[in-house]
Amino acid sequence: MLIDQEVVLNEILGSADLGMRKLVLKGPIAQEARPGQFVHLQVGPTLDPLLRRPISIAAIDPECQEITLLYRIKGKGTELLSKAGPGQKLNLLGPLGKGFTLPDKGELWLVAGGIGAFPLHALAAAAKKQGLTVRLFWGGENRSLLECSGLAMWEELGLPIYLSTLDGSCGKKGLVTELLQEFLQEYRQSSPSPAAAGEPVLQVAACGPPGMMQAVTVQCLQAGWPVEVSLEEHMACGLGACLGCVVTLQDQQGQVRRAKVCQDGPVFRGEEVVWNASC
Amino acid sequence: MLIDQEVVLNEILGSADLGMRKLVLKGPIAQEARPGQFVHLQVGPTLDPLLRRPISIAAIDPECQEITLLYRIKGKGTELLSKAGPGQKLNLLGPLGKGFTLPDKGELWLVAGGIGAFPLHALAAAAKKQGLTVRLFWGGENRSLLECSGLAMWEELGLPIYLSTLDGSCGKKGLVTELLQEFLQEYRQSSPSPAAAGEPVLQVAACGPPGMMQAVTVQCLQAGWPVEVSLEEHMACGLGACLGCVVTLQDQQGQVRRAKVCQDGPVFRGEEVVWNASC
Amino acid sequence: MPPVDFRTPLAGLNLRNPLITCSGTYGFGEEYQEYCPPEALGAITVKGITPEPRLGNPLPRITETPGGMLNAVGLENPGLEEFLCSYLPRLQKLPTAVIINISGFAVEDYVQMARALQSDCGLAAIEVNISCPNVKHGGMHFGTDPQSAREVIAAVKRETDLPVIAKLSPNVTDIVAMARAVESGGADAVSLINTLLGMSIDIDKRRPFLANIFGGLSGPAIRPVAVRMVWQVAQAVQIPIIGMGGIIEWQDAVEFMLAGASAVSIGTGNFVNPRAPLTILAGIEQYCRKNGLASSRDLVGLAQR
Amino acid sequence: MPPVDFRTPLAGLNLRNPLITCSGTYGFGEEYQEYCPPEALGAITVKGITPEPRLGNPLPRITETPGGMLNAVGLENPGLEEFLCSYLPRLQKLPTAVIINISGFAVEDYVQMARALQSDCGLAAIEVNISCPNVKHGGMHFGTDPQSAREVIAAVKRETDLPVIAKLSPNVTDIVAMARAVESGGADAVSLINTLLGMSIDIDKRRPFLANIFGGLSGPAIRPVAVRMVWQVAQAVQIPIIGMGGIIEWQDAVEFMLAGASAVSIGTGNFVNPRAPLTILAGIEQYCRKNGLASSRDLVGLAQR
Ligand SMILES: Cc1cc2nc3c(=O)[nH]c(=O)nc-3n(C[C@H](O)[C@H](O)[C@H](O)COP(=O)(O)OP(=O)(O)OC[C@H]3O[C@@H](n4cnc5c(N)ncnc54)[C@H](O)[C@@H]3O)c2cc1C
Ligand SMILES: Cc1cc2nc3c(=O)[nH]c(=O)nc-3n(C[C@H](O)[C@H](O)[C@H](O)COP(=O)(O)OP(=O)(O)OC[C@H]3O[C@@H](n4cnc5c(N)ncnc54)[C@H](O)[C@@H]3O)c2cc1C
Ligand SMILES: Cc1cc2nc3c(=O)[nH]c(=O)nc-3n(C[C@H](O)[C@H](O)[C@H](O)COP(=O)(O)O)c2cc1C
Ligand SMILES: Cc1cc2nc3c(=O)[nH]c(=O)nc-3n(C[C@H](O)[C@H](O)[C@H](O)COP(=O)(O)O)c2cc1C
Ligand code: FES
Ligand code: FES
Repeated sequence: MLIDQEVVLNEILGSADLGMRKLVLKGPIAQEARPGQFVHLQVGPTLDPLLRRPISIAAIDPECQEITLLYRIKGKGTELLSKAGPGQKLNLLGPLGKGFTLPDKGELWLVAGGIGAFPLHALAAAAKKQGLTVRLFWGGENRSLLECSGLAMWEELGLPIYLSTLDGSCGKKGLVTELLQEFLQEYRQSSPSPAAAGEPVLQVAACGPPGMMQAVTVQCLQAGWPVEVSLEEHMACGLGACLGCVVTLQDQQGQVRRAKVCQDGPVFRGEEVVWNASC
Repeated sequence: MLIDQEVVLNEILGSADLGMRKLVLKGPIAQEARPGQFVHLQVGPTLDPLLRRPISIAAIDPECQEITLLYRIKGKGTELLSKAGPGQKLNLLGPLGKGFTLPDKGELWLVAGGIGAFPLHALAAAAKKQGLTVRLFWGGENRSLLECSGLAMWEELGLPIYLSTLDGSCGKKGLVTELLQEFLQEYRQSSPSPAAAGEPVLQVAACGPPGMMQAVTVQCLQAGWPVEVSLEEHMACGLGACLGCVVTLQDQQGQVRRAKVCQDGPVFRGEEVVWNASC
Repeated sequence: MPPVDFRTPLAGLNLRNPLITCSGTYGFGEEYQEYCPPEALGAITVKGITPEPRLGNPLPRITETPGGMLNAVGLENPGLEEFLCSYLPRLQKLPTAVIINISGFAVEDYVQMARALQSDCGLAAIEVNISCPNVKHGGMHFGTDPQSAREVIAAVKRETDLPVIAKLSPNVTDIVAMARAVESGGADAVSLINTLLGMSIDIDKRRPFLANIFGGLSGPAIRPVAVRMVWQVAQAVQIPIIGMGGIIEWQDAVEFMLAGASAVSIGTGNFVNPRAPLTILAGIEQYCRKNGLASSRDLVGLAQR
Repeated sequence: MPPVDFRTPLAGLNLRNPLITCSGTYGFGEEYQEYCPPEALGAITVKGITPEPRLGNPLPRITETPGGMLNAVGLENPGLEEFLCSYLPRLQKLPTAVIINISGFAVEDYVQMARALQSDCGLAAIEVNISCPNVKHGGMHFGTDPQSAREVIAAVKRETDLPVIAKLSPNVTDIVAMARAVESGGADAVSLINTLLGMSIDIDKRRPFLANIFGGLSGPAIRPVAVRMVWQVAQAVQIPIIGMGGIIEWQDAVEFMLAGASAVSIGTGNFVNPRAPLTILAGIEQYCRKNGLASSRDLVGLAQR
């Protein structure tokens, strides 16, 4: 839908210097939104910036008619967005895109790189509600980045969280993919092989830098578990009309085609994505 | 100077529907400003609108370091300006231009058309301080326009105010120039002729629509009193560099030349202005 | 007060109203269904079609600029055959005029497509894009040389019985010469303007922002150039003008019509406000009312008089 | 850490730094004294001078557009003689390179002015404006026809021993051809770009906003076109480029230098922020530091490699 929704709060997340913000908006979009979808936001009243800004939906509360967006101030658009105070109306287009697929049973592992955790938060909440076993593997530069990216919100969900940081300031020192690898091996021993188990008992959803998502995809495919990734591209229309946000996909036959991140995504099956496509 | 000054208040003047605003700014410009000068305001943080907006200084309070601007919401620039709340900083360039000349004795008559009263208010206050006899002749469409354009502020100055409105809703029904004409004739009888009095005992300052200022100029010149007018033109630089705001002047010999409203004005001697210049 | 008459005769078509959507900004008519359905518009123009399917340019393809945006989509499209099989059937059902936009890299490309596009296939008109600046090779020169522009249009006219609209590039010294050329080539109307060729550089990566280096500049930033070209061309040719370039608000559309455009087309504006064309139509109605004009046709070229 | 080396050799001049002000936007060097004094700049360019004094166009002369502005000042200036008598003496005293910008409506105009402008008169260079689009008659065509552009530049070169900078119009199909033409005509440098020809209409008055109808579009709106032209020309000519067109922030200036501009010139940016050139210089210094570049010269054309 295209609608003005009221800002409930737009506050600093963690310490100010990292420029992370939590934005809660009230309105009917909360009824429709599904995990992995995003909204296309008009950040200001003038022609500068001209285009809308896509932001993932990090939490959905249909009862209170509230959606929560977590964002990092990157440039002038998000800078302007951070100035929007409670009571002010923002024009939203959404919810847009196809979200994550929510398995009806089994385990769901979430793998996040940095602020890639934002869209996964809504998925985690939904999966818990569904009674799935959910784990979060989350890697970042250091403790403060994770803390400022909503770690507290995750802890509220009360699910197992495994952290890694490059500087070891919290969790395991190193990459989140290393963390994931250990657990995948462990899991392989402890539980039925993908082959044995008819339908997959474990699914993975990842969001983060492209390189990280590619690595996670490879890991999961090797282990035999299905993986979904949430992609980012520069967007104009958000509706599949401008072809600005395409990603290159290939089918089993290696036949390549374009898909639109805004409309066909932002969530795709890891194996169909052609990472760093040359064309 | 070029400086960020804090908004003390930015409130509706009179009834909201006329879109008149009173903006008080705190800062050192109050020390330098003289009646008739203006400031060139950055109305927003982005590139839209791109250019600054010129607004006259309507009141100067060096003690409190405050200047007061009165403005009418005309388009997107002033619309955006009206959103600036107390505490917010606005970037100002000014005070700019040459103000009105303040006679050291005698009478000063102010003739205003509509919101042309804005710049005259600062002049009236200074002239009263100087001990001059000051009168205001103010014409507008109707009562509500005058009330919403700061009539109350004028009354605080406690000087004789003569109003005219097109619909007769307050003061004399008709044009302010008709009002002025009566007083000029009266004054002629009651007081020494301009010729007799060595230096002029009466000076006139006018601001309003060009046609009105032209008429006032003619009236005063016929009566033999010096008159100053405050002009408006679209401005880019405000400093005399872009030549966007020129006015055509002519000397006694009828020799025409251009002058810059921003730098050489906005106040000019009525007789030197070439009204509706063809070139 | 009677409703404002929006009917817009244009190049033999009878449009419901003067609002059109720009090629490449409104997809194939389905994408905006929820916000601004094709039925509400005078016409829609589909994404540029080429003889063969194209994957288009690598990413990034778009970036924002002050008051505008750059795009280098590179004519990604399903190709003519696929368009006719998979897209046209649904488009035919629309109660709105559908304009196909065709692009090519040789006169033969245009001719081949024109041959397959006739009035019986359910399309309203062919917009010939001789100006899409995004494709590195060719394309550009048709749009910048009057003689070849004339030839392409004439060749297309020979092959089809559909009205032919020539879409001109603003990246020329003399837009009037281009307009006269396509008029003499038989064009039934001109679309003004396509994007200005531009680029921007990512100062962190220290390389061009777009993978294609160059892109087409669109949006409000280019409106003064577009209005100027509509004004100049309106004085020079007899055929109607479809005005486009940075129309966001209804005031912008009125500006184009006062300059001489018989219809206006919304492009980047759709991205800013998916309902833009409807908002603009309502605004034009208000404006006509306020100014006592019975028809939006009365606006056309009014500022020229 | 040593300070960043800003020295900028250009067309035989040795500029203190790569910051210049655009003709017509910085007056005659006095207007901005309080905010951005000439002494702080690499060079200043004065308002366009013609052989005879000109009153310029009627009002309104300027209007705002999205991310830009239109101007139709019409070359108001005191004329060459008055400039030499009343303005030059003070300009000569400035410790900064002063570039005179000359405009004409016939080759003779340029020749006549060039003859009076020699290195002994205290000016640093002549910028030949063959492109000011504001003057209804003539002017335009020098800037849009390579052959006549070449002739004007060659004629000026013959008459003066001052470095000659050719200022090109962006209103052309092929900016590279224009740049090559003036290079072959002997130009020591090129300035890119002048304003794009545009217009806007006052929908309340239903007539063109500017008294001159057409005006020159400047400001951030045109930056993508300017950067593109600098990029193209940098690949085609040997002479240095002065980049201009919508530079407001230091990032914009860096963008031009990365594209291939040896120096940058600030125009409309002065109106937005009277201290813009100083702010930009500081920003460039930061950027060089951050990227470990010893000199601002190292930025030139970096994105081309
Ligand atoms: C589907 C999707 C979901 C997203 N979810 C989130 C989120 O939940 N939280 C969050 O902080 N960010 C999210 N982003 C990234 C966010 O859209 C950008 O950070 C934001 O648009 C930057 O705008 P800006 O004006 O501040 O930065 P600028 O760099 O000034 O933006 C300039 C232009 O580039 C575009 N742009 C810049 N970075 C990105 C990017 N990474 N992805 C897409 N476009 C970009 C902007 O939209 C704008 O058009 C998401 C992006 C996508 C595509
Ligand atoms: C010396 C001077 C003093 C002024 N003092 C006052 C004052 O005290 N109170 C007040 O309400 N207004 C004053 N004005 C007029 C005020 O500057 C304009 O109303 C304002 O710029 C309109 O901006 P906008 O974006 O709201 O309107 P828009 O019409 O959207 O503005 C578009 C462009 O036109 C320019 N413009 C529009 N109208 C005018 C105008 N009348 N004069 C100059 N430029 C204009 C704007 O600056 C802008 O560049 C003064 C103008 C001048 C030149
Ligand atoms: C993303 C995008 C894709 C475009 N694709 C095409 C195209 O395929 N064919 C064409 O003739 N014009 C194309 N254009 C140009 C537009 O149709 C239009 O002429 C131009 O954008 C100016 O209008 P605007 O400023 O309102 O967008 C495209 C423009 C954009 C922004
Ligand atoms: C008000 C104004 C006056 C100008 N006068 C001249 C001029 O006299 N001669 C000239 O060569 N260019 C003139 N220009 C063009 C500028 O020098 C510059 O090339 C152009 O504005 C692009 O730069 P900008 O976008 O930074 O302003 C003028 C521009 C403006 C805005
Ligand atoms: S943003 Fe336009 S197609 Fe995805
Ligand atoms: S506004 Fe630039 S000269 Fe007056």
